[in-house]
Amino acid sequence: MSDIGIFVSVVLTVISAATPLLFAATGELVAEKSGVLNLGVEGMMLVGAVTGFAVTTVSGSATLGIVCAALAAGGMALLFGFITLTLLANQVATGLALTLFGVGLSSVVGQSFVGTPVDALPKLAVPGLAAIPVLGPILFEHDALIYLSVIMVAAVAWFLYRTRAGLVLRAVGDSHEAAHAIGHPVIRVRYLAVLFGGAMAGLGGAFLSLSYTPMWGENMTAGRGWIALALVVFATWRPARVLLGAYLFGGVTILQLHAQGVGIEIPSQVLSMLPYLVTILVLVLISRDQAKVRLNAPACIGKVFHPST
Amino acid sequence: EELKVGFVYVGPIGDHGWTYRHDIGRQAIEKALGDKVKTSYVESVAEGQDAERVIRQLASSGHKLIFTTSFGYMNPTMKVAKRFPNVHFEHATGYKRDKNLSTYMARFYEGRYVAGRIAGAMTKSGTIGYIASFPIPEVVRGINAFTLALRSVNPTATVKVVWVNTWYDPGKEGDAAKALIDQGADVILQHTDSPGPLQVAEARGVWGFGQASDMRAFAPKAQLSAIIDNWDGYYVARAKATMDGTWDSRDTWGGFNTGMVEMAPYNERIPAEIVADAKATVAAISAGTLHPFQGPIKNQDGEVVVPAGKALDDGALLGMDWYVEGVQGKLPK
Amino acid sequence: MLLRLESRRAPSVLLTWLTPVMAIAATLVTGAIIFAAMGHAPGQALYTFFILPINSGYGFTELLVKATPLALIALGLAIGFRSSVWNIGAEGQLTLGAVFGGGVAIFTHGSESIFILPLMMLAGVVGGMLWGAIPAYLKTRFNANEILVSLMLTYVATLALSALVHGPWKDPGGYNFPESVLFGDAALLPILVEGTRLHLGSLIALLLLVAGWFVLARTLLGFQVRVVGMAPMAASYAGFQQKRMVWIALLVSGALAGLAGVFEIAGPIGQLLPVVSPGYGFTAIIVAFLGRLHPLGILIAALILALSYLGGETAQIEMRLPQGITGVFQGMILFYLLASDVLIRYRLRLLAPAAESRS
Amino acid sequence: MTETVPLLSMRAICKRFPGVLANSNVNLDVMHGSIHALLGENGAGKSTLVKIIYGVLHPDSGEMRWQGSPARVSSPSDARKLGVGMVFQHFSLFEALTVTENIALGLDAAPDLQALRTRIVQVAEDYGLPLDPDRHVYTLSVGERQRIEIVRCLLQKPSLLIMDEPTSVLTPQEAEKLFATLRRLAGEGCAVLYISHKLYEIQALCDTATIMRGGEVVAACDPRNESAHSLAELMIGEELKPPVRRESAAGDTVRLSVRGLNKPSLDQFGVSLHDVSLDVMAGEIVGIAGVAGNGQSELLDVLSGEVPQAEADTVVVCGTPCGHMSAGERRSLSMAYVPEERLGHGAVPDMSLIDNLLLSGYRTHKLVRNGVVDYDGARTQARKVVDSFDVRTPGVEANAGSLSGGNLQKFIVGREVCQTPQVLIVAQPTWGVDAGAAAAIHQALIDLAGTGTAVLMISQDLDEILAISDRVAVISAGRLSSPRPRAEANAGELGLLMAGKRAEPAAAHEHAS
Ligand SMILES: Nc1ncnc2c1ncn2[C@@H]1O[C@H](COP(=O)(O)OP(=O)(O)OP(=O)(O)O)[C@@H](O)[C@H]1O
Ligand SMILES: Nc1ncnc2c1ncn2[C@@H]1O[C@H](COP(=O)(O)OP(=O)(O)OP(=O)(O)O)[C@@H](O)[C@H]1O
Ligand SMILES: [Mg+2]
Ligand SMILES: [Mg+2]
Repeated sequence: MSDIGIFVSVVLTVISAATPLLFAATGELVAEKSGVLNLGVEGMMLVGAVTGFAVTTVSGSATLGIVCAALAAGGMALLFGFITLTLLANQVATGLALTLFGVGLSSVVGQSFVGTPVDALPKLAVPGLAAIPVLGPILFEHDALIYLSVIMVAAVAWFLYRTRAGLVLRAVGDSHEAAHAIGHPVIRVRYLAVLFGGAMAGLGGAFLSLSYTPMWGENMTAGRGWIALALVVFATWRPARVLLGAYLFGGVTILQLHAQGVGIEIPSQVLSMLPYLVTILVLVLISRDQAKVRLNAPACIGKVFHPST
Repeated sequence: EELKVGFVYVGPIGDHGWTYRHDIGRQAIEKALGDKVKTSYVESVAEGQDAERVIRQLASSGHKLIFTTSFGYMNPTMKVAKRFPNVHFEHATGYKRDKNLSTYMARFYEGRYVAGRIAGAMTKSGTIGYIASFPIPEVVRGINAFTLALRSVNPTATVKVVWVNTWYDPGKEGDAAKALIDQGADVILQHTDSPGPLQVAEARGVWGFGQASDMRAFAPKAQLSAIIDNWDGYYVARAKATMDGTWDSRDTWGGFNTGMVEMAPYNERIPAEIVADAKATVAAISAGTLHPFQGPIKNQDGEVVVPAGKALDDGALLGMDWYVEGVQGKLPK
Repeated sequence: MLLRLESRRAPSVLLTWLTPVMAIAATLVTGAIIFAAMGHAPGQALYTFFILPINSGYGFTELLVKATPLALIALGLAIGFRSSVWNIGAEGQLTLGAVFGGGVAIFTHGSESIFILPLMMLAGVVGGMLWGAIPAYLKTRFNANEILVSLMLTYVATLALSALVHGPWKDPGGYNFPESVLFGDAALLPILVEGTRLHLGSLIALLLLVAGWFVLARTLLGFQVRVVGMAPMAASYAGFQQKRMVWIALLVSGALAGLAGVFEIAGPIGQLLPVVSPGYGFTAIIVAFLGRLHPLGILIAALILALSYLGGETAQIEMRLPQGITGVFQGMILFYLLASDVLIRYRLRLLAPAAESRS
Repeated sequence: MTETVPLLSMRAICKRFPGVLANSNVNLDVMHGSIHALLGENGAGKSTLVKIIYGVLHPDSGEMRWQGSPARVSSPSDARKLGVGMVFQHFSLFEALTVTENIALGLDAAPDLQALRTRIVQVAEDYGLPLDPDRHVYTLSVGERQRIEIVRCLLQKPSLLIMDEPTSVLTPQEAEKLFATLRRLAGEGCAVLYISHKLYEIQALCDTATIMRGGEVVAACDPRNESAHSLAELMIGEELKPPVRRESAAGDTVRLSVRGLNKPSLDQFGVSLHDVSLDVMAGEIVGIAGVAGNGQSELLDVLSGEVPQAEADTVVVCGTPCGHMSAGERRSLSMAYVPEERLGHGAVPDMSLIDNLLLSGYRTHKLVRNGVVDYDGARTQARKVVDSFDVRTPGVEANAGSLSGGNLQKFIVGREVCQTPQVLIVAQPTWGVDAGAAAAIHQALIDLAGTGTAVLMISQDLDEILAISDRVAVISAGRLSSPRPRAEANAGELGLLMAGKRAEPAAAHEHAS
């Protein structure tokens, strides 16, 4: 392969490695921005992955599969919302329990789909643009979910910072008491944000089982839900930085595999540590502006809200 | 009275790899012996403190034959075996035995040797990508057997190894395959559990081999063959032996000759003479006329480690921790 | 009909004790329904899940063995969570504790000195603290979020342990398999009950829970922890330094997680493996919150969680339930337990829709 | 529309919280264009009533009529639709958002932010309430925050404006400006429902007053025909004892000394302190008047030790240079401190009074031995504070957050006073506290000074400053004027100084003090 060809290919690999993280982290970002910390991302992704796969194989329609993945993971989020928002349970513990639950549920549902193949999502080349050398394949020749992941980041950024509903959502995350006092429906906003987070985690899962590695295997997320959670913190709750973080993490992961391939003499375990170490390093660099962090971190995150009326 | 047989699995049955194949073996027992047996299993048992408890629980709840199917269960199995002298234990991949504790393992490297013969003939770039899990002797043995066969066909071909430090992460395994293909590999071999790498090979139009199962469904064009783990025969035999009282403690290391290792049907795009060569290789290994680790074998520094006329014995194979010539990169130590 | 929660003036003491019972009752009822729907006799199934694992003396000691690391880690985490320090990397701290403690055992292998075991514990504590100190330093010095740093360090610790056990620390007589030597007797925790795996670590953990209760409830440090967590401004008013609290929280939770790591390898495992914990560091987070960040609550929660794992294994063996079902079941227990807490602080009121609309 | 139909009438409103009947059969009529005062002690139920009007709380029973017809207000946005605007007692602001965003959130049909921005600047200018629409709230002082709330209401052009203790953070001049605004609004037909504990304000501004006690309406009157004293007695239902002044007991030992304190601001929105110097003698009360945002909080940070300084001798307590010491260490020098924010700063809301006593008192009362807390001792001390300061609480086990503002304030002041410090620094000791409690707190400060303690009080309530200080200084833009004896100080002039102006011919500023 030519050097350019390798470059393009590496970038494509990074993009697909980053996409599940991007979906899940963007969704979680919205939930956290509204003040809800849902640690059940891993579980929701798995439920999304298995649902997307099962529905696609049974119905033959990947679109239906993707929609159902989002709905199923959204259902998990609804369960989480009911327990934490309506019944006011601790969010951290409930989220972890949701992960246990999701891992189990997806494995039960997926039992009969192990070893079944499915067609990968088709690549949708943008006519004309995809023919541009280098940039064409990097930007304009992906499957629908990859386009969607980037669009969702932009849409979430637009929503949060350019729309009134987004403003309300940020307000609810900043001070639920104040939002309640001036008449914004705190709990309803949070339900919606949590549902969105769940649906996005579901899309991330569906991407895994329908595009990244079109198959179902138990626990196939292999910890990506946790990385997505970390990316939200890493991004200091800003959508564009989630994009940066997901691609950075994906990039370092892929580069360490390449480094092994060219025979760099560093133990593979040390190379495997790199994505984590680089994330910490970059976090340290960007955390020093405390005011910025404070401006973006949702002040009410994880706090229980009960309006007295 | 029915015989209760217990299994301890290291992963979920749904991994479509190692554990999946053991569970098929378990089902084979039920199929073969019907209502004379009852099998139980526990999935995803961590190799730490949980293993001993689970094994012991199986032993104390009337299971007379217990298979523990991961290397990390060796010492817990050993401990429980001492406590339950009337229960038969079977530990996969380990080396510690006792009166009531057998070990068993398959010579998967034989399959990898056959894969090497095919890859050597099929590669155009002369670069093979090898996705490896952890640097344990089993994996190193596979890399070496493969490389020896590869270079017996294609003396200048080399093997690039990428360690992913996991047995099972479809995405990451696939990414490793992509990296290797980007670096020029046109045949991919994996020693990890998921079909991820094979799917990448399919998408990228290079060759690959299935792992543990026939994974043709995932890569109908790309899968040259697959090295299949087949525990059925062994499991049924050991269950029968327990029933009729002929069970003994032994070390089984079965290869093609016992059916523990099988090659999946060869891809029809492989030229006939290459298929013929592969089949002949299987036959020769089976018959004992060909030993994959037959000298002369050079290590990476070009030193002859096994002189001509000699073959590595099982002891040396068991603890293998060096690369043969033709493998790129250093083995992590 | 509409469900409304109305806050109580003070948390109900009665319900503090009653709600877990109610949650368990709800679990039993739902569980019975699920099992019946799956074609199992519900009574038998629930017996298998909850009683069978512990109906023998041995089973009961196994419950304690399983609960030990959970309780120990959760105790440390609770101190942090009370002061709003979000250490979610206890798994990594446990792993590093095992590395340090295991290192001592490996390097002293062959010696019968009685100092080995204490030294291992000390090393494990140091290792866990070291791993906790990194997020503490980055937090206090660079304001780096401890959630992310401690989580990322978990992966690093796991890989480090893996590298050691696959490399220099593998048993020289072990055919290059990734396992350390089996520790000598001097590096193993004494067994408390002959014929079981109940080890001294469980007793130490119990003592530490008592000590933890004392520190949290009776000492100035415990008071400071609570103030910092509840009202940071008030803490600075009182002259309690937040940074110091961050350090204390991460060092203490790191130390206890590290100790738990040593207890695992010097207790039930007896050697170093590439992975020493099936996620105790994460499960302990649930334990900490389920136990309401209180040492006694943590003890109970650790036992409940441990039982749910044991029950899952038994259910797989006896009823052939796939592990997934037990995960679902476990999730359900936790949901009930967590959700039922609401009754402690709030009372439920059913409102007729008419009453609602009139307001 | 006839003037005889009230704009708003509340009939038989009842609202029960667990354990309290916050409103019991409350009737209230507010007429078009009137400025209507709602008076009552802390906890009387005023905020509850107005929150019901605004739709934040829902009454258990009772009826609300708007211009004669029954109205259903189930949310603030319903209330806004009717034309009700409200400024909350506790700000309803979002720290991480800008002023414009904050205001947009309180408007139901918010124009786009750019247009809103222009209108904010306009209205702010129109009513003399300067606001930078692009600043983030967390960079703003308390006074500025209050302005946001007011501007937010004004933008809605309400026909009923509710103000729950709006002036507690304004200078007299600002308050006067607000009154002018309110009068103008009233002139335009807008009714104002006004809650305040500052009785002279009520007299100057309001034309009707409704007085509540224990959740019930107990009286109605025309405040212009009453004296502050008689209003206070209507409120508390018994005789008000004004603080007993004593002759200045100032000795000649300097207990607290600040020398040449310069403190550059840490962020662009903070206030830098310039060359602040001050001595407080044993036995005297020095009052520092100043508006939020002029460096008082920075000065308090330095004095209290919450933000220690590099140089030790910028602050000297009882002869010991302690600029570098933490708040805790300074307490060991016999210094005590009451911060301006009660909840979350001076006290931990979710902890009992016993724990809150420990918070600042464990050193002085020696309640920790070998790291172990003597909770019995703490309980005894807390009881002592509760008893001697007449703190109304079910018991010392009650959480601080469950006390009403005035009672919690009495507890906090009492907690510090009971440590008999040599130096006491108090900030805004009677913010939002009713007249009875305020008098009690003032008396406590006077008595403490009488025992030889140096008391430094920072407040923006000039009446308070003039009522109990021996010497008075003004802080403005980070500079401290030199203190002068109270006899030489006058409210109008001080007010101007506080606003940062040199004495220009003051717009005749009147209020009874
Ligand atoms: N959300 C609530 N939950 C429980 N009790 C409450 C709540 N809000 C108010 N109360 C109680 O209702 C009573 C009236 O409180 P309210 O806030 O109306 O008093 P207020 O007159 O505004 O006092 P202040 O002058 O201090 O502002 C008090 O006893 C208070 O404790
Ligand atoms: N959610 C709540 N639960 C219980 N009590 C509450 C709640 N919110 C407010 N209160 C109580 O209501 C009372 C009055 O509340 P409010 O917020 O009006 O304070 P306040 O008495 O006016 O004090 P301040 O002078 O500080 O404004 C206080 O006693 C407070 O503890
Ligand atoms: Mg009030
Ligand atoms: Mg008040």
